[in-house]
Amino acid sequence: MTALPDAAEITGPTPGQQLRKRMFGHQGFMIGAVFLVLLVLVAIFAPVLAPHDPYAQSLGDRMLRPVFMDGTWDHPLGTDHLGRDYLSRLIYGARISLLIGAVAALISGLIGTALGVAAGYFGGRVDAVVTFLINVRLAMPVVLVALAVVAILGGSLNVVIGVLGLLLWDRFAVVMRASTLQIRGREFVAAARAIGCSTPRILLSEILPNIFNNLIVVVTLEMAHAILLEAALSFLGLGVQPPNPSWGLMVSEGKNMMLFEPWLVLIPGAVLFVLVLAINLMGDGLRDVTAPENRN
Amino acid sequence: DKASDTLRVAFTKELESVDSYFNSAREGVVLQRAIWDGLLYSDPATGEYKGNLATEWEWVDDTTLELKLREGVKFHDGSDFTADDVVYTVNFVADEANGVVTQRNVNWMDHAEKVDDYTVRIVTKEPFPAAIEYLSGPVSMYPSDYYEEVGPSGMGLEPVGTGPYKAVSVEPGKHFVLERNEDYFDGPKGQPAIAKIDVRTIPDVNTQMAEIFSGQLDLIWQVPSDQAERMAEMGQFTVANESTMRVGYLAMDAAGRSDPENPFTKLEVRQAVNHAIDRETIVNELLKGKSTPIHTACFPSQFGCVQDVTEYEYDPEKAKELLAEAGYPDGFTTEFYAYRDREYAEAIASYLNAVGIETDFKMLQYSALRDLNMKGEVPISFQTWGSFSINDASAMVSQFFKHGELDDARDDEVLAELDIADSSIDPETRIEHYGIALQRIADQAYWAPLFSYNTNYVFTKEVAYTPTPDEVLRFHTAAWN
Amino acid sequence: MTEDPILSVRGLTLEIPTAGGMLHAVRGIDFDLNRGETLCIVGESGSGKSLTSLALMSLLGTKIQRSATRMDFDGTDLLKASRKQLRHLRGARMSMIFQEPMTSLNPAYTIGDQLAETLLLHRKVSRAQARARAVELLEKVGITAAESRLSQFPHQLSGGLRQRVMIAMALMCEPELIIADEPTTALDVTIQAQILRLLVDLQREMNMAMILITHDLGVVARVADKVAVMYAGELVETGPAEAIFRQPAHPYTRGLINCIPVPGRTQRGARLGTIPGIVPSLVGDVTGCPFRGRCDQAVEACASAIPLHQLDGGAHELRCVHPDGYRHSQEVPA
Amino acid sequence: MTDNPVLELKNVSKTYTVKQGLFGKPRPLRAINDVSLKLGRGEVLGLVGESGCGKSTLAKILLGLEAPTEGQVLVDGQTLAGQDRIALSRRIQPIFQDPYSSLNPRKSIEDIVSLPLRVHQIGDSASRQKKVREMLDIVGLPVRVARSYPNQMSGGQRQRVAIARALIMNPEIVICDEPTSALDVSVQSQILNLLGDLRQEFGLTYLFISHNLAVVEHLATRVAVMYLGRIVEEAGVARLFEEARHPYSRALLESVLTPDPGLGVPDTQLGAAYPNPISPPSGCAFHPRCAKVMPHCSQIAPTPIATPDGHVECHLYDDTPARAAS
Amino acid sequence: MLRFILKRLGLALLVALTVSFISFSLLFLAGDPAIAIAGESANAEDIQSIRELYGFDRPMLVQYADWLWNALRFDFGQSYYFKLPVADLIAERLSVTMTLGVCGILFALFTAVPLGVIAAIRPNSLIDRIALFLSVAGQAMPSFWFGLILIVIFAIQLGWLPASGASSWQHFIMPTVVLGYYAMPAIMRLTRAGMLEVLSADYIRTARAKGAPEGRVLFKHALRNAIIPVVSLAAVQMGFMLGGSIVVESIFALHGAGYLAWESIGRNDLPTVQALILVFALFYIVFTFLADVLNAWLDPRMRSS
Ligand SMILES: Nc1ncnc2c1ncn2[C@@H]1O[C@H](COP(=O)(O)OP(=O)(O)OP(=O)(O)O)[C@@H](O)[C@H]1O
Ligand SMILES: Nc1ncnc2c1ncn2[C@@H]1O[C@H](COP(=O)(O)OP(=O)(O)OP(=O)(O)O)[C@@H](O)[C@H]1O
Ligand SMILES: [Mg+2]
Ligand SMILES: [Mg+2]
Repeated sequence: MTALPDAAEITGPTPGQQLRKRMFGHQGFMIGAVFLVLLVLVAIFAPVLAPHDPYAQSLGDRMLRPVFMDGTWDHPLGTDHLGRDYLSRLIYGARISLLIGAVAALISGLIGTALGVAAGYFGGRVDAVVTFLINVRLAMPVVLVALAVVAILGGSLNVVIGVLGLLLWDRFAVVMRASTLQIRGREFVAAARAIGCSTPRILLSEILPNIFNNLIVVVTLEMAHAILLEAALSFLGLGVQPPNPSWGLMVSEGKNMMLFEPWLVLIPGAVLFVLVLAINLMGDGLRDVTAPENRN
Repeated sequence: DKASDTLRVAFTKELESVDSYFNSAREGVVLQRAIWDGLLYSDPATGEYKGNLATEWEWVDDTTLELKLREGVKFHDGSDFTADDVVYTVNFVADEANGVVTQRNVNWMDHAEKVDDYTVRIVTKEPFPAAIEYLSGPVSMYPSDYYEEVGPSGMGLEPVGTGPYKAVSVEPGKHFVLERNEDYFDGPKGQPAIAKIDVRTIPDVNTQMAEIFSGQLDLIWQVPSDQAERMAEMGQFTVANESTMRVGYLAMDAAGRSDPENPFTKLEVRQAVNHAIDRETIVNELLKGKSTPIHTACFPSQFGCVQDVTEYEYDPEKAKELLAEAGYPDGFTTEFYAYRDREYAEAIASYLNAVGIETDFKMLQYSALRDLNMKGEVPISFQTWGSFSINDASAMVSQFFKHGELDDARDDEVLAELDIADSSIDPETRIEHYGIALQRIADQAYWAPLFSYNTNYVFTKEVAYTPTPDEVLRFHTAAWN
Repeated sequence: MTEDPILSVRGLTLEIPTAGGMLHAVRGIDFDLNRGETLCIVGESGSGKSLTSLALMSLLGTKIQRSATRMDFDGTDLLKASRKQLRHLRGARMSMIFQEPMTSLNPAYTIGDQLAETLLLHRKVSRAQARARAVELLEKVGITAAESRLSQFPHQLSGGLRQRVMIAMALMCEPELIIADEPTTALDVTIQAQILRLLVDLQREMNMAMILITHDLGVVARVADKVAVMYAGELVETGPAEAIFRQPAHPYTRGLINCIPVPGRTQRGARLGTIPGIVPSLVGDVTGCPFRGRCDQAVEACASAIPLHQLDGGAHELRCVHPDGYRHSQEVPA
Repeated sequence: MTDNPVLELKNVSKTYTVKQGLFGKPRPLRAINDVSLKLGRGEVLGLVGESGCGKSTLAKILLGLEAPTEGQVLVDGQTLAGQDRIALSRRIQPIFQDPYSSLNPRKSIEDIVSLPLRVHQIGDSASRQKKVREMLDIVGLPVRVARSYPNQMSGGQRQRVAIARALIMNPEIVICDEPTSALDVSVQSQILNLLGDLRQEFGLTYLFISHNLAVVEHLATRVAVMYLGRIVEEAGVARLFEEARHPYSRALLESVLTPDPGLGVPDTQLGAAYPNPISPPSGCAFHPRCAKVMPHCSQIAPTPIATPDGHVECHLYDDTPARAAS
Repeated sequence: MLRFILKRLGLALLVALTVSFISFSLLFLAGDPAIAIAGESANAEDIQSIRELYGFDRPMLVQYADWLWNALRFDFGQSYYFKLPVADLIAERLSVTMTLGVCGILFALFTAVPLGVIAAIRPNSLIDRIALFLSVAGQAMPSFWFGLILIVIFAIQLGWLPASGASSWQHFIMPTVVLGYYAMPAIMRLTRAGMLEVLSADYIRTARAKGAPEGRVLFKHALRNAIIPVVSLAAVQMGFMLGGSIVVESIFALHGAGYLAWESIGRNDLPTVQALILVFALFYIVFTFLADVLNAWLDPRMRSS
């Protein structure tokens, strides 16, 4: 009947394709992603890549210098204060940082997203309560509270992950709340309700896919945040415990000889910096490519 | 520096209170020796006891010590030192209700009595042979009127004593300035040479070193061995090393308090632990200096610390065999606690790992670990004990093996021997019974004694100082070159 | 019409580099505007109307490349004018009113400050004089209690009032040319009529030239002296309003006029005229008539260069292969 | 007038509480004020009025997206509140104003159009797919768009998708909230034609909201004029356009700018004072802008006066208050 | 406006109360404070008597109410460790932390805002890219590591600056940089984003159409609007910074509140830790409160509502 001769060709890319194209075209994102993938591979294949047992001490070979400081190839990055191979410890350390970053971001992501989406969607009292919770959380000094809790419970990987996971949900809540608020006002949500969709269905299949990009951005940023915080806690001695090769712990251990063997501090700090930088670059890139002004 | 006649020193720890009865820190002892005097004095080199605020002393009976006081001594606030001050001080600190934190140093005293203005008697609760040692160490004399007025917190902020230095400025935990006491009596400590001592708390060793490099400090101490070694190599500083009475050891839950089934209830396991650790290497590579491997549950120089006990040489194979014998052919996993010297603790844990004892490493603050310890929830831990520099075995072995809450062995036999040794006046009897107890401890491998500590003092070439083995920095013996 | 036009534009071309290639947003626009005359530029969304107006004010972003063979404002060559010269023109001799009354005023400053600023920037007057002038103009644009409005902030005014303030601001220095980019699109129909009427009255009174941009043919018909129909960056038809509405020549113009329901004229419920299809992409090379894909009069020749025809003896111009806008039987449909 | 209305509003009011500023005091805002309306089967009721007068709020109430604060909504004589919302959503479907925000950008066209079927669990996936294709064809979209996403389509195409989604459940009533005001005129005419065709083919009933009187005139059978939450005049379309009674309706009509060169811009004679819905004027809410204002207009609120084919609410047509005042 | 302030104040108090309760109950679980008080050589009876003396054997809520009541009168109890009133202890140390915090935020603002403005004026230019990279890199730099590197370079290698202490302004240079750089990226981005958004706003076009010179457009019309959110962020960052001073103070041996907090955690000095958490939280709350008020005042839309 009204079949119009519609000249418009539907040739444009789908949102997914567009996103991928922008991602691959984004310099910062790609640099970050490549580094991150490399580090993840290093973490996965640590047993294969590490030249030595990261825990094997040899008190006779303490603080051997790395190869670029007249060391030998036997210990390319030298050894630490207990004669353990620095390179191997760094490689295994990637596992700790990545694990902590990922799990802490996951936990806080779940908490923050649930709170934020609920606040944004339901508004009113729920929103008031969540906003209040966010305010309370923001008012608590993170480092201090984390230190205190770790001191109480004793430092271990699980405790550190748990504490960080329970402390870092604020940004998720804030961002998810704002995104949900924005999406909730769109007419397709009203349309879905008018069609008769249930609330869970609207939340899960109409709202969540639309705020997922923002969620991913926050996940990466919070992952970086968690990794840095773990390192800081470990540096202060109230994080991951020895002999785990946490990079923060390595900086802290190397710190004692900092004036004489600065590489002991520089190397793990630099690796930490690179990892966090990679994740941040990726998160930043994601933020760029998913930013609303880039959307069609 | 020499120009301003001020010795600038760094402390690592924030001192909670300058009042020596209300802190338990090494730094506190240092200030105590500078600001106050004890009744007696023990020569750090020879161990010989000399009169200080008292000039003569004599046991009237098993529990009564009579002392004649030095006349003409004045406190920094100008008041005279008399028997009243001794009586007040002793009675104050001996009263548990007053909450002296270093109870062990004072709780042997019952009270003091004034005989005349310059004669006092100190009455002990039980016969206490180590009394002279304590009176020349941690027990110092306070001005009665002033102390009564300001109490411990006032004393902590504006300390007043008779010592070679007076405190002119106290910022709690941060900064202390001492000035030479120009009216100091001619006692065994001698007259102080340096006019002013400026002590800053700098918690980080690196920062301390940075400051001494840049000429902001003259003397630092407790410098870790690696750094001390490097600083010695630089040639710009004097690095002096002295041993201390601090002993590092592994305490194991032989009594099964954490878990009746725990592996350390088995003798073979404890022996295996003893065999697993290479004390020599740790001492040579990590502690260095005047540290030595230790095999007894006390410091060798302490009275009664006999040395001919069973020794466990480093033998990881033997350790594994013993573990297999005990029913752990593949080893086991245990929580491993420590509260200081993470580096050493880590090295020790690594030795344990090597023979199959996997460690779940837990670094706690001292009080937290002690809390757990008292509740009996610690299977194995790396501990250290400094005996408060008291040169008597009772200060260590009796502290831990008399079924107190920190006793993880709970051996009745040991308890009986120590009871005799602690309260006997006769030196021979004491030595004999300490010997039996220590032998039993070694045989049963209740502990794995590891090594003694040492301290490095680093100071500029302008400074002349000879450290003593009791880990006490004595400002009054320091001088300019 | 013997006097020189106040604004004369020839071959105005605007190009925007984009990720996909060069966007030929505006291609070769010519028009003249005399003093006191109103030109309406009408066209669909995205046809380049706003870009054209910004180009006249030299307010385009740095990214957008402007070129033209001629762009004269009352003797000043806008193409060669220095920044300073332009600054002295803008606000003083040529003013602009924007589409969004809600966002076109700075939320941080009072109405009075913003009105006075224009005058203070261009005339050596005291603050008090500037404010007096502001009150005068506010009253002129029909704002009651003008004095008290001066200390109000934009958010305290309704959309209609804000647009009046914008108009007052544009008139502060009695400009010779006023460019209004869809000044009433965001407003309700009743307010739209009021604002338009106000603009037309003021323009007559001050004898200003005006360029009014809109996509509403109703507005065009009621306001314009001259009409320029814009499609995909080109002016496809220009001429006196009367001529354009009585005898629309370009198929696009005709299509537009047929699309809109007119009370009393189109039959209620009957099907309206339509223009099928959508606007072509202007990225990359653009040749021929951009409307040919949607045109029911298209012939093969539409793909090549399009001539400009003069109708009615000159004032009415048509850009189409057909001299009168209609395909004749001998031509082959594309 | 319809005797057997498919949709009826009885004295419906909707009050929002709004805060001014972040922490301002909450004040009531009567978006809809005691509105009664009837909508007969097959009718197109045009609803016009200026921005903020409550048109969309009324649409939301009809769609069950908002509950009225007072009054009842009857569908086929039964109250809306009592009915199952799911069941109701089969009969009333929306088309919104902004085709850019009314489609979920993350879903393919097929997902969007088939959503109502899936929600109501109608048919299996194959039959749904078939139905979607049919629907796309009906609204004039090529079937291949089924796999596309909204961002790949033009505004007009999107609005067609929205129409397809609304019609896939074979609803009786379609609520169109300014369905063309975001579109260019050339596209608007396509959509208007489509809506007209669909109405004839499926016998739909429309509530057609618009601020463009010309569009309303073209499509509607009856027109309701809204001002500040009240329907001030309701009449058959011909009647309204020939002899509007309410001064506001007249001003609206006069404001319509037909493309007639030479006529000039009309003078609507409306005051510029824009009403604030939070503190509406007393008496007749329109009186501050009314050209024919009488002294009592600011004191007494007018009541509906029946007209042959609707009602009007204006003191010009009832002389009781005037008499009472004198 | 007054209404706004009062409501905002009420909210702030409620937040403070909640934080105090959380911190109290958190540390209540921390184990036996009596042991911490008793010290290294205490025996079981000593500890029990201390427990009774300090009232640690009472129910938690009672202890909390007690604590809160005292806290309202600025009495946070005695430090277990120093045996001094916690309030005095903190008051004495706060000056260092506050100095550091103020210097840090000023450093961040004075570097980040100009950088952000320049980056926004020339988006995608070299300066913009450098600024953006600096901000990403800045956020990735562990502050403890950064601090150590600065010490190695400026205190040891070059000998220009003192490594520790707080006795002169030079002492504050490195800690200020380390503390401040962490807040920089966020402020810079917000300034940049705000400026970009404002610069593309219609009213900026209006200002240009008036013939306003570019400098006036940028600073009078744009920055004024873009700076409003930066004020809030700076306040939030300032609050975070005080909490984040722990790391910096411990590296540079500044005896401030952060360092006190770290040490007190280690010493199980609960009254001090509790009070410090509350004090840091209060700082955050006060700063954000002030920022909100300042914002409301800066933003006419809020001022007049
Ligand atoms: N800064 C820019 N960068 C890229 N493209 C732009 C820019 N400004 C405008 N365009 C594009 O140029 C074309 C013309 O835009 P313009 O704003 O002039 O349209 P318009 O006719 O005013 O439309 P409307 O009626 O929607 O206001 C559009 O396709 C638009 O997308
Ligand atoms: N959720 C809400 N909360 C508070 N007030 C609201 C809400 N929704 C609408 N309003 C107010 O109710 C009044 C009517 O709004 P509505 O959206 O119905 O107007 P409208 O006639 O559709 O306007 P437009 O033509 O602009 O779409 C307005 O003053 C609006 O501000
Ligand atoms: Mg435009
Ligand atoms: Mg609406």
